Amino acid sequence: MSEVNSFRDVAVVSVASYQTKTLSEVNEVQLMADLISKCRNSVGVTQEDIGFTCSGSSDFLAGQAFSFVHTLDSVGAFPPISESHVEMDGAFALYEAWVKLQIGEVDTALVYSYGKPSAGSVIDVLATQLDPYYVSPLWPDCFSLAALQARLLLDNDLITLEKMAEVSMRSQKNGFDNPNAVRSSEDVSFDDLMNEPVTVDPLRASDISEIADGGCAVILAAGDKARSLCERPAWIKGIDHRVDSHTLGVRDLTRSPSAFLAAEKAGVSDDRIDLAEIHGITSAQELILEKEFGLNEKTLVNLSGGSLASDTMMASGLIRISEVASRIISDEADRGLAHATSGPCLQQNLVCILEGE
Amino acid sequence: MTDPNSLPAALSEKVEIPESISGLEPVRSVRSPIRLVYDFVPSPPVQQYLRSYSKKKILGHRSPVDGAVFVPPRGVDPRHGVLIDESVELSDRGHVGNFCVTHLPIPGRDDLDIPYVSAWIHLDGANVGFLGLVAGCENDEVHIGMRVQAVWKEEDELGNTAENILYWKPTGEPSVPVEKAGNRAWEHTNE
Amino acid sequence: MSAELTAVLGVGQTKYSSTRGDVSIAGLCREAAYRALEDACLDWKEIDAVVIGKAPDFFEGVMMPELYLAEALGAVGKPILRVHTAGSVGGSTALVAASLIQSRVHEKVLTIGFEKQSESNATWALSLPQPFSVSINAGAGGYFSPIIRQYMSRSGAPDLIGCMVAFKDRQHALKNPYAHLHQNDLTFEEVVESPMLWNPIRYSETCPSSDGACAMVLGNEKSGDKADKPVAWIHGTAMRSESNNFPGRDEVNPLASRQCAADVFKQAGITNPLKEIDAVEIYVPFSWYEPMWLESLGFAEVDHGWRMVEDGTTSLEGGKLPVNCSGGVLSSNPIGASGMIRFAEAALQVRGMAGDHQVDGAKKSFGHAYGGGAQYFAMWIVGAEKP
Amino acid sequence: MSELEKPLKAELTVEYPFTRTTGEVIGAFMTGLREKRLFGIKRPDGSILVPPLEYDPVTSEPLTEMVEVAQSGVVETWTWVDPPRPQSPWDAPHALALIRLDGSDTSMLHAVIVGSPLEMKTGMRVTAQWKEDRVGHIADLEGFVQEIEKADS
Repeated sequence: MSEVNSFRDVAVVSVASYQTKTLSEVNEVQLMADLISKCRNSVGVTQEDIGFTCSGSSDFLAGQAFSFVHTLDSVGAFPPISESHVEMDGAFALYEAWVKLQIGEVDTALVYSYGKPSAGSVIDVLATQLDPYYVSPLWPDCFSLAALQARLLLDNDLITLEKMAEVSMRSQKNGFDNPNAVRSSEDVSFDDLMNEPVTVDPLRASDISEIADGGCAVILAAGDKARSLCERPAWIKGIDHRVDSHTLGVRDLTRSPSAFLAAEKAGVSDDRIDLAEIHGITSAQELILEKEFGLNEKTLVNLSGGSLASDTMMASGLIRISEVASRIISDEADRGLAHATSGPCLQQNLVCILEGE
Repeated sequence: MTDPNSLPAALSEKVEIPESISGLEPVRSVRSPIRLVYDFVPSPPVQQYLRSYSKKKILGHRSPVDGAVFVPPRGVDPRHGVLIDESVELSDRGHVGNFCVTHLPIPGRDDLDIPYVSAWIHLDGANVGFLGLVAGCENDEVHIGMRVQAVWKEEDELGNTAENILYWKPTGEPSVPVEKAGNRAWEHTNE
Repeated sequence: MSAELTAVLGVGQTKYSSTRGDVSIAGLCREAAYRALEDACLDWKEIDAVVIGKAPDFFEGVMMPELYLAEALGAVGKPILRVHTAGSVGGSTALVAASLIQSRVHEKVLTIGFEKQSESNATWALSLPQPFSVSINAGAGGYFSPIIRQYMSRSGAPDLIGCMVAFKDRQHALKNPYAHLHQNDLTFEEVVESPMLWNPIRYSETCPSSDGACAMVLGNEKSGDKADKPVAWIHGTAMRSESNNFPGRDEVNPLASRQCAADVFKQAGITNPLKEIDAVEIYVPFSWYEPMWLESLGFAEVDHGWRMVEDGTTSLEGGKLPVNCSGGVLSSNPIGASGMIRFAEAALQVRGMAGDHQVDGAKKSFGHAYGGGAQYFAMWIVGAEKP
Repeated sequence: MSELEKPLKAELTVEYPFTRTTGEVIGAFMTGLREKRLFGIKRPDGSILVPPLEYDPVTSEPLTEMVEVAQSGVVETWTWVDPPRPQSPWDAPHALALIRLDGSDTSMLHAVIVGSPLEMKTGMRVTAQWKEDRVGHIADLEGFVQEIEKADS
């Protein structure tokens, strides 16, 4: 997006999310029905009040073609709804909904996404995402690719194992107060983390995100509608996403140009950032992202524990947005950055800047 | 309209194949098999539904909104997006809401004689249909509204699966009128 | 605040065929993309964003292929979105691309739908057996045949209407060099005598399985005004979805279809579709869906759509409302692209660029796609003039 | 928990024997693998991309000039895969690395076949090791081995 200020004011007015190691009491449809109901009820709207609905999920993750068709049940799509679906993280569904609201014909949107990686081997599933001729047939897993990236950073003295451990510690301690954090600890120590054995060289277990099942629902509203639904809406001041080349050997893996560009276009540098929720699958990726976003010690990063604490493929990005939004809605913060990523080694990135009034 | 046989200008430059391989039979395709294994764990209401089959019972789910009964249970009412937790036991009799005569083999179902009839079975007490095989009569006797009942496997072969019902056979009862068969029944009761 | 006027600046397609054995997935997509760019007289640098659509990733076994395709489609450093709304995806993808311009977020967007079905077997991909359940549903034909039976019974349509549609669309395909099926010697008798697959659906009344890609370049009002070639102006866009298998659902004429059509015609200021629309591209994977959708969309009265087939109204040869002049889905079906082909063909008609299958003087045309269990709908109306 | 109460569970296997047509450029690289040769493709700035793409990975412009590159190069970064992934070409633990071949300006992903991670080092020189039976597939290349070991053998 070019001139941020010329856009219609759109805000997150309601969020609901849930993550757990293994979803067993309910299936994805029931989970989403529950989250979507909570999300709508908390601002007193029904599906008939919603102008546009957009969701994100993956057939490959679910092991079923057209899996999102079943999940439409959770919305209650009768009478029929104006609706679309992206085979992407829910953060990109939110982007599509934001675009729809910009046209000005509808004032509210429901966004949701979910994933149940516990049903299969997510790291094998993710290998099918890679170049189908040269890379996918070698079945590299996403953490191995992220390890290649981490070693480049370490070899070039751009990060240290100590810095990585600090990121892991931050995640585990911050996650302690978050019921959705699967891996968290009140009293984990720096030494514990430094002494952890290497699992995917040079990464230790805590440097790698904890894979979790879950989902997230968000309601967006424009202008006065947002003000009428929510005392303190979390206004989207800027939102942008960009993609880098897929070919790892071509990229400078110590950087994420698309993350930098998305943040710049979303207006990250216009004002201070109180808090940030960033989406990486390793501690090293969080360090790359902090640098690309220009964050400093004044910004509280991943108060939820972040995706290291609970990583739900297809929902982690939308959950980052909901975490920032809920802290603005509850007046704990004024301005925050939320980030979503997709593809190997931070290939595709979305940045959303949210602000309270 | 552009000519599909001439490449777009940008793609018309020929690829220079290195001399060392230019005279050889080129590789044109690669094989890359994919095998992914998932744990299929039915949701709790479906678990209950499948278990009830071993007792030759069919469970439905009743919507808290208007009492509509869904089979198999979906855990939610798809019209309203609300959770359902009330189970109801349904009859193993119903009618054919609609059907298809298929002349193609189905992967993994070598046991089916071709052509076979699959039908949307609307159980007595349910408000939507579910798919079942209709047999025990000539294919051309099957019609919308035909009354059918389940033919179950032998007691000692029963498991926790919908496959306990071998097929649905005609009961010989008078047919349900077409305008009240299948989904149309609901519109009717709501009039 | 109103939507930015949006135009189709360029269209590109590949020759649809059962196997495009000479190209990679990227190569297939690039062929369509370059044709669209060349038609729009633009290059990659001038494109702001890319929107890709395709049906299930299982078809090619590449999960979220937009990631691998980013650099093949000029998207590096730009936004790229990936849409999936079942069979309607090609249409929905075009609508998402249009929304990026209508919202003034971007000025020029490349959108592409593709499928390379020859890499695997579509029937397998669509009928993965589910544990614990009875495996008797033989794909899409098995699903739609009862609905067609219901239409036949309630409309009283003669049995051979489906064959007439199939024959007409295959004749239309002969005039479209991009169509997959070019059955020069096909006779109506052969259509009728072709084997029954899912009674009442004959083999000849089903769509082929194709490799192919279709791309469009969409632009804002300024770029539409500046274009050297004629453009197609968007007059209306609409998407609707509804749940499946609930009590009282009208499966023959789903409410989502009716509401979607009502919305798009209202936006375009059209009150009499039959009179005001000159060419129609609707998603007809099984021949009987032509009369069924004509009724649902409001081109025909309920239960009378088949008469338009019978009396030749929907034929390019002198019909009042030529339907699927391109040969339709019945003649070319790269699933992820099939919906976009309908939208692109509608645009070609009002640009006067449809070649031998051009409807003379077409000013307004209608593009349509549907998917799932007839649950997902995407529609647009395009015109030669600005709305 | 009694047998009756255990949740019902089944394995769902999604399995496809994909056959991918390659187009000319990828096909030529695969043909090269079959013939124990490695090819790249020239970008407009003269740099060489290995493995070759039909298009420039940044500008998307078509690339057409294929060139042969060396079979030895440098490990730019690596990790250790243990246990090996079930469907990968490797049965034993191995390194996965980005390798920049001599004459190439980009690196390619493949395995380095060594006995333990202690033998791996960023910057080490490696050379291609070929399979006996080659069909024109990325796995015709068994992987890379330390260059010095090859010289010894």
